[in-house]
Amino acid sequence: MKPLLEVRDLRTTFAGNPATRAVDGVNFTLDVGETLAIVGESGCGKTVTALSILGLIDEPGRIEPESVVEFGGVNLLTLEARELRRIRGAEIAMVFQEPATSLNPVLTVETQITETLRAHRTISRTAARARATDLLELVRIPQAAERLGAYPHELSGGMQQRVMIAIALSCEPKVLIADEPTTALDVTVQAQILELLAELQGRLGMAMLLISHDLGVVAGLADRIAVMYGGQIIEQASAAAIFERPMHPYTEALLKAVPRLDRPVTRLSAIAGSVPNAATWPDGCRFHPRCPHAWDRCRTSHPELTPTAAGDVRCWLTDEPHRRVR
Amino acid sequence: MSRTLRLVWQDRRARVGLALVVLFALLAAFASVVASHDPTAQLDLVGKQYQPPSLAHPFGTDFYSRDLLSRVLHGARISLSIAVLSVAVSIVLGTAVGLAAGLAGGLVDQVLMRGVDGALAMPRLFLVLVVVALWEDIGVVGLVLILGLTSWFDTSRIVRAEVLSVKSRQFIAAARAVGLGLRGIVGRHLLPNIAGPIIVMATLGIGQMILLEAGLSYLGVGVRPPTPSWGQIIADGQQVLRTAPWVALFPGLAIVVTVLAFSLLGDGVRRALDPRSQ
Amino acid sequence: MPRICAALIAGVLATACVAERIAPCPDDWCGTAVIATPAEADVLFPPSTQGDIGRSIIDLVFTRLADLGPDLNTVDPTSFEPRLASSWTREDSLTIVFSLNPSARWHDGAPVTAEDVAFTYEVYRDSLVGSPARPRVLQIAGVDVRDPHTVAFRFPRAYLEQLFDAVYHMWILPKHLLGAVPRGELVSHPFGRNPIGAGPYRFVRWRAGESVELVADSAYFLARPGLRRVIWRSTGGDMSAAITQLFSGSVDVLTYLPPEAVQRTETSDEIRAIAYQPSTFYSYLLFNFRDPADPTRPHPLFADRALRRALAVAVDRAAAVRAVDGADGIVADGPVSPAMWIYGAEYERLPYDAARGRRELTQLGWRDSDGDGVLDRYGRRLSFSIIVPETSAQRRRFAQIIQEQFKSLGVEMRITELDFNTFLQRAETGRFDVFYGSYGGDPSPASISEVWTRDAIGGFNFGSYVNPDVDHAVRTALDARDIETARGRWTDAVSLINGDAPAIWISCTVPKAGVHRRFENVSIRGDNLTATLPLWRVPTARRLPRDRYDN
Amino acid sequence: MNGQPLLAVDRLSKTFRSGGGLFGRARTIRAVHEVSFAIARGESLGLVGESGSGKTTLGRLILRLLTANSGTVHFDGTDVLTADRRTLRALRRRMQIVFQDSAGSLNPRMTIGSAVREPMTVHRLARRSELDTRVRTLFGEVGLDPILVDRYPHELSGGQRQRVGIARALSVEPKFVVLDEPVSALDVSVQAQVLNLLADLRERRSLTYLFIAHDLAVVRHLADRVAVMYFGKLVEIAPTPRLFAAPTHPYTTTLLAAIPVPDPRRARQRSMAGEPVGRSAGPDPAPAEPQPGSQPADACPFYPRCPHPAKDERCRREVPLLREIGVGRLVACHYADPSAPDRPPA
Amino acid sequence: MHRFVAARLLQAVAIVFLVGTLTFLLLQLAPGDPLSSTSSSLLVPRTVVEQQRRAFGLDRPILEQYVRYLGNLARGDFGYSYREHRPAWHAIRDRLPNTLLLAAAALVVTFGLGIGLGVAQGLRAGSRVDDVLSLVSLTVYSTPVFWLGIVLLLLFGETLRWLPVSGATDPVVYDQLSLLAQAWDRIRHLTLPAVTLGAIGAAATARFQRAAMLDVIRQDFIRTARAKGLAERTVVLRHALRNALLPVITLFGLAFPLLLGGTVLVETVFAWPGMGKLTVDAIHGRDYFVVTGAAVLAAVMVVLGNLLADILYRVLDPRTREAA
Repeated sequence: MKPLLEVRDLRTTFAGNPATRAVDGVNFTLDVGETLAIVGESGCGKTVTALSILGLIDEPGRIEPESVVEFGGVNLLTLEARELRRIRGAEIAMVFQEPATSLNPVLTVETQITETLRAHRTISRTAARARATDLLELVRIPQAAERLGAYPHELSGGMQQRVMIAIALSCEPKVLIADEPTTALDVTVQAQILELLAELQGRLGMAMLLISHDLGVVAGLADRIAVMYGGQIIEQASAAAIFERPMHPYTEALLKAVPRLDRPVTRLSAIAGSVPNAATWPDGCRFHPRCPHAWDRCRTSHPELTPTAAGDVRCWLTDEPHRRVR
Repeated sequence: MSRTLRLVWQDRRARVGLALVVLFALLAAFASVVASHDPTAQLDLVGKQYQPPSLAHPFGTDFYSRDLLSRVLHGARISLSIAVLSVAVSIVLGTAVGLAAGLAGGLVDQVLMRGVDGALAMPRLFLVLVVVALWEDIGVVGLVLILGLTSWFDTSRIVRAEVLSVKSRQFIAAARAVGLGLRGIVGRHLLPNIAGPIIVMATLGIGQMILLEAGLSYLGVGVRPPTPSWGQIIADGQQVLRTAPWVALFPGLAIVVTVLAFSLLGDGVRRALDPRSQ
Repeated sequence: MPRICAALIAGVLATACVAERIAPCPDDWCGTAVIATPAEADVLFPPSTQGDIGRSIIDLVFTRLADLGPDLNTVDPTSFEPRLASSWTREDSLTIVFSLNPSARWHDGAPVTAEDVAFTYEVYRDSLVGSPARPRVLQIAGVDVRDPHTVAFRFPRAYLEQLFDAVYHMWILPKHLLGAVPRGELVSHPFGRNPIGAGPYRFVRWRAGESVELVADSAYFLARPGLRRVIWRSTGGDMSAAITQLFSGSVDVLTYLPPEAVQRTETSDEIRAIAYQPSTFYSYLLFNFRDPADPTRPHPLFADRALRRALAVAVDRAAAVRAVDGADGIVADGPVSPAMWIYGAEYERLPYDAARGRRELTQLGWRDSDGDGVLDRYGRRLSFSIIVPETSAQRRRFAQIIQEQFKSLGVEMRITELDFNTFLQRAETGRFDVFYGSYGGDPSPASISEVWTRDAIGGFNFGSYVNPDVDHAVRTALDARDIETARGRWTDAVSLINGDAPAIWISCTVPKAGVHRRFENVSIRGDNLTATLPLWRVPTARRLPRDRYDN
Repeated sequence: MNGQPLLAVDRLSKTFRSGGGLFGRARTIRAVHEVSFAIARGESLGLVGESGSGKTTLGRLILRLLTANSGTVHFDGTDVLTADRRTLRALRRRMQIVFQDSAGSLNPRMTIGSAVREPMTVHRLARRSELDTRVRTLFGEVGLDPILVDRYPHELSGGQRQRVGIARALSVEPKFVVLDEPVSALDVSVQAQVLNLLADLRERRSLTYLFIAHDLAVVRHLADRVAVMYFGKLVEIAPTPRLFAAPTHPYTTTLLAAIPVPDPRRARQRSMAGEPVGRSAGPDPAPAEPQPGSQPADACPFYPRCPHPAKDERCRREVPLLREIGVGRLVACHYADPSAPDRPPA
Repeated sequence: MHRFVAARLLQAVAIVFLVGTLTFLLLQLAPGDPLSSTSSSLLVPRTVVEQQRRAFGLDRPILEQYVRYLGNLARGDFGYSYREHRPAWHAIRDRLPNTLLLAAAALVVTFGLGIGLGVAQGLRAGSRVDDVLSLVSLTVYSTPVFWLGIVLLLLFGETLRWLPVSGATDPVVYDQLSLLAQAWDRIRHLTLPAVTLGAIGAAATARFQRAAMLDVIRQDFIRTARAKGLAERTVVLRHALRNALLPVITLFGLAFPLLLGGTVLVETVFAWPGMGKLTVDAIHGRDYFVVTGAAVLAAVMVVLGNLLADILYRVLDPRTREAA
């Protein structure tokens, strides 16, 4: 069966001096009802990947012409603006990181929900209003009818994010892209939102692309996980495999660096150096300056994402496993 | 700061502005060398009244048979000095008041800012006009002082806002935490971080001041003759716009180009300081 | 959007049509004059009105007992023209009796009576009203009502200009409208902005800051005015804007044309320049005889008669006048204006002789010892300042030219342009070296006594000039009973003044107004733009649309 | 170590006024309300709370970067809040702070070398000739390449900037450092570096820490004891292992339960097991500003969200006070179980 | 909201009082007085002047005059115009409507043109059109307002003769016209001064609006709007413009003093019978109470403008509304 959404060779660059290749050849697929998590640290290109899918890259950014985002057999990147708009919000919806800034401060919750409905469906004002109330109830906002008249600043951060989710769900999309949906929220709220997302996805049967920097956040939700580093996917596998047997040294180090409640207090194993800059990706393997296993080959030649039994990995260690330092 | 300068220089429009400003400043500074005539010399009252532009007098001559090119060049000196000096006065005052209000806060802030509100409620031209028109023979120094003393209100407001914003930033708290005193915080941390907006205000303010001085001269209360300021030359040419348009044309163009240059430069500096506003 | 455009265009066309619908003027009595003025009238209450504009309006709305003839002769009784008074007789050397025209009516229909004349006299002499004409009116001892149409003026002494003083300074006011108003409130009474007179034109409206409109009084008891309407339109102080409007045809008359614009009329099909004949003005650089820093002491420079004379002869006034006033410029030759009947008499004048001036300065010990280009003597530089009113373009120009002339002589004259009020205040308090004055309006030589005598100190003798011989000559001239004696005394006085050089007289050039060529029978009397305006008319063939508007 | 604590905070309160001018009406917000605790020499106290709980304000109050409304702070026996200028200056040599926002806490117009040098100049800690050496030494100590001294903050990465902040705080050789969310803005890989660095420094220099964080997992690595703040008040203080093993206050429980575990099996297990992940139908935690009038002043602040089975009318009418329920354990809940076993950490 | 308005009104009264006092003192401290020379010639003898000075109380101490003036002002009496020989309020009243008309028309030009241009530029930032428009607006912004007026006057008034160049009405025909034609006459007279006065403001507004638009267009919620699949028109008009107008509203408050200052020059160029010209004439003529009255009224207009801007801001920006 063909996947619901397929991203092939996605490259997004930003003009400037020097130009930056924020996303540099990303491939993945998303099946119906599946949750794929893209995980990575700041500047790895995960958000730009999400935005590129719906062509939401602004000047001076540019999606390279050979990139393909196939949805329902159509390459979204070659669609006319009007046709693309029919997909946005209706077939593929998005939830963003900062609900406080992602909602228009001068419009009421009702306007912001119903305008999506009215943009994609032929629906009367009253019906749209009723549907908006239903949606607010769906995302568990108490006194939904009253909240319709509220402005975003009158809601707490968690409520705002629920409104964002309600907007995203208004046209029952096939794909929900959630870009760091809980990063700006407190932990207790984060837990609620994550639970809500999980529940809604199950109920509505939509596929979800979950983007996060936090392995803990995706652990409970994702079926598959893609780890990004330096604008590329460096490892992709089922959630269980990633957490149990990380293949890429970066994934491995990342898991060790997270302080965890479920493990005894030990010294954290840090990754040396700092996150690379999109303007100046290192030559060879992009992780090599921070990699404890790196040897000459890593410095000079760039590894490809290679399928293995457990998943795909972009590392020369798959060729020469003996090089792994113990 | 050097980064800012580099950014300003990379901005094409700011570069044009800067070049023009420097050019006018040089012309003003060396007016007596560049100009072929004494700006007040009446060359030939009967034979050379209102000569249209020619090789001998590229900008023509005026009623008194004076060489207009020389007058415009010397006018640059007067107009620019008045503008620069009065802006200096207003910036110093505005910064002082803005700092005081922003740092002290509370009642001091309230009183100062309500006073500034009051002053801003009075059209600036009106305020200057009352003072300049009524006081006899105030001279260039007086004019500079009056222009400066009546134009610092905006500056003080903006400086106050900047102070409040910088004051709340963590590096100020950090400086306090390491035991730095008020003077050190203002001098080392606050001022360097609000210098940018102040420079922008000063640059744009010079242009506006040139316009204000010209407006006053047009109303007959600016610089008094025979001292040639641009506004005053225009006011002179005002009488003969139809028959000898060049008298008012060239100083007018000089004003437009100069103010434009300062605006381009000011905008450039602003862009350099705030890359978001590209 | 297109619908809105269409509606807009339709509306514009409709209104344009309305605007062009002109009512024919009744009786073929047409003509509208739009007069451009730089400023606005102050008030239209004759005893208080001071500006030229206000005076030009009240001269049409109100009327005097009699008026001067076109030559402005103030001493020849035959040159006076009847107005409200149809005739007058001299009963004795101290009394003149006027017979009022019985058909004279106020614009509200009430007849003009002798009571009105007596009332007017009382108003003008009342200190609560504070009329500028009051000192002149005080020359009259009293006004007696003989009968409703006869009124007698009594004088305390016999002198030549009794008739002039009796008729010229007062426009007759309606007692039946103003008699009950307390004197102190007359000036601010609404009448001053809505006047009712007995003159050739009725007041219609005053749009503040914009225009004053008069319409001819069809019941005027003398000859019917030639133009139906007169409108004063304020064009602001911007001379070039006013000139633009004149030449673009939106106004008919501009009260003053600078020489550049006069030149332009020569090639214009629409506008011509009409001179104010004869001129009642002269301008002068007045020396201060007192030290501005300490008025009890003489002025360090100008107390010296020889220095004043040296400076006076050194100024090439002819060249300056030519440059400023154009080819028609007239150099003033003493404290007299061309309108005065003594103008051009055989009084002494100082010649122009720059070499002589230079020589005299050297003889007085002024040398440039430090080579700074300015003469000096005993460590004092020959440097002084002149105060000039910024409102007068003409005086500003003269000052700058004379400054350059002095400069070539080694004399430094700094120009201080002042706001008019400040200028006047500095003059009144003697805080100046040189004052650039202008005197005018009054065609009588009696005005000399108001500036150049000891009695005028504290008045208009700002420079504190005193010469007992001048005072004596002026006194005898004022008291003279025949024209020849008076002329002789005035000539003596002017000669003495000229010899002392208390001032450098500059220009008494005849000013010119710009007037549309369609008006016929146009002349302008030196003392008032509108004195002869009732005679102007527009020939049928040359009427413009605005001439046909009825009111 | 003598018996006296290094830092003693007693009934410290801070109210903010917002809005209002000469004529307007001001609103007041209680940010910190009657907070008392002490930190022993060499101890590291973790202070945990969600946004708006007042934890950052509390940190600033202790250093007198903000003026408290009431209460006292004693540092090594010296009253901080009433100290005169000289004493305060001397205190600031011994108490330092590292901020969360490493970009904002460094003057963008100053090189990082001068930023580290400045405190030493202010306190005249070194001769001019020695300054450079000392800056380099400090750089080395916090793991910064001394080559970077002449760089500006914007030229560095977040982790490097945070090291500069630490170097600056250490430059005056303090005894006590407030760490105000020092790693929350950092990437995971860098966060671990900085946490390790802070642990090393504490050991090497025998520092006392007040470690402020919103992330309990992070606190666990660096704190001997943990204090939990909610709504301007302390709701629980306990030694770290015991707090994690057996939280007593329902808020602490909620907080612990909400922390995502980077392990798919456990994560699923937890949500299946119906642990109190926070009722998704329940309202969000109170916003940063208490809504005036939305809550009676004499109620337990956690009452509206409290999942405790025993919660009742008393919680609505009576504010629970912090009370001792075990050795070194204090809790502000009417129904916290004092007999909860002190289990060793899992 | 009521409380807010009340507080602001109180503040406004204080500001107006401040301006009145400042003007009064400035005028009193200046040399000369209204009667030292009410005329353009030297005809009034000094004894007469002294007498009138006493009659008007100008010989009294400044403080006494000030207190009396305040007392009168509180009763709505603006004092006496020495030049027009009538209550100063009447002199002002006759000109006020003209200035309000001019200011209103100029405001329409300022904000209509300015916002339109600014939005257009903001949406095409960096394009050639944007560059050219930026330069044009900057040039207009750098032009002395009176100079611009003169240029327009020469071009449209004299050379092309399309529009009248002086006054607010055509005094020759105005009173004979139908109401509609009178309105048309007024519009024709209003055009040049309003465009002159408005053009400078429009240039400033366009620059401001462009920046505001650029700022908003980068915001997250614009990305949200696009991600919802809204039409570009909706994104720009409903989402971007409504937010980008907010900073411009502040400009609306600031525009008033600028505008009133500009009226002084523009009214002089076009002989517009308004307060600006009255004020200049009154300053030169030492017509104290007219100057003070005009200053007080100008201040009233400015504070009302600010108040209006603030209220507008509160209406348009829900964030600034008081929490219910």
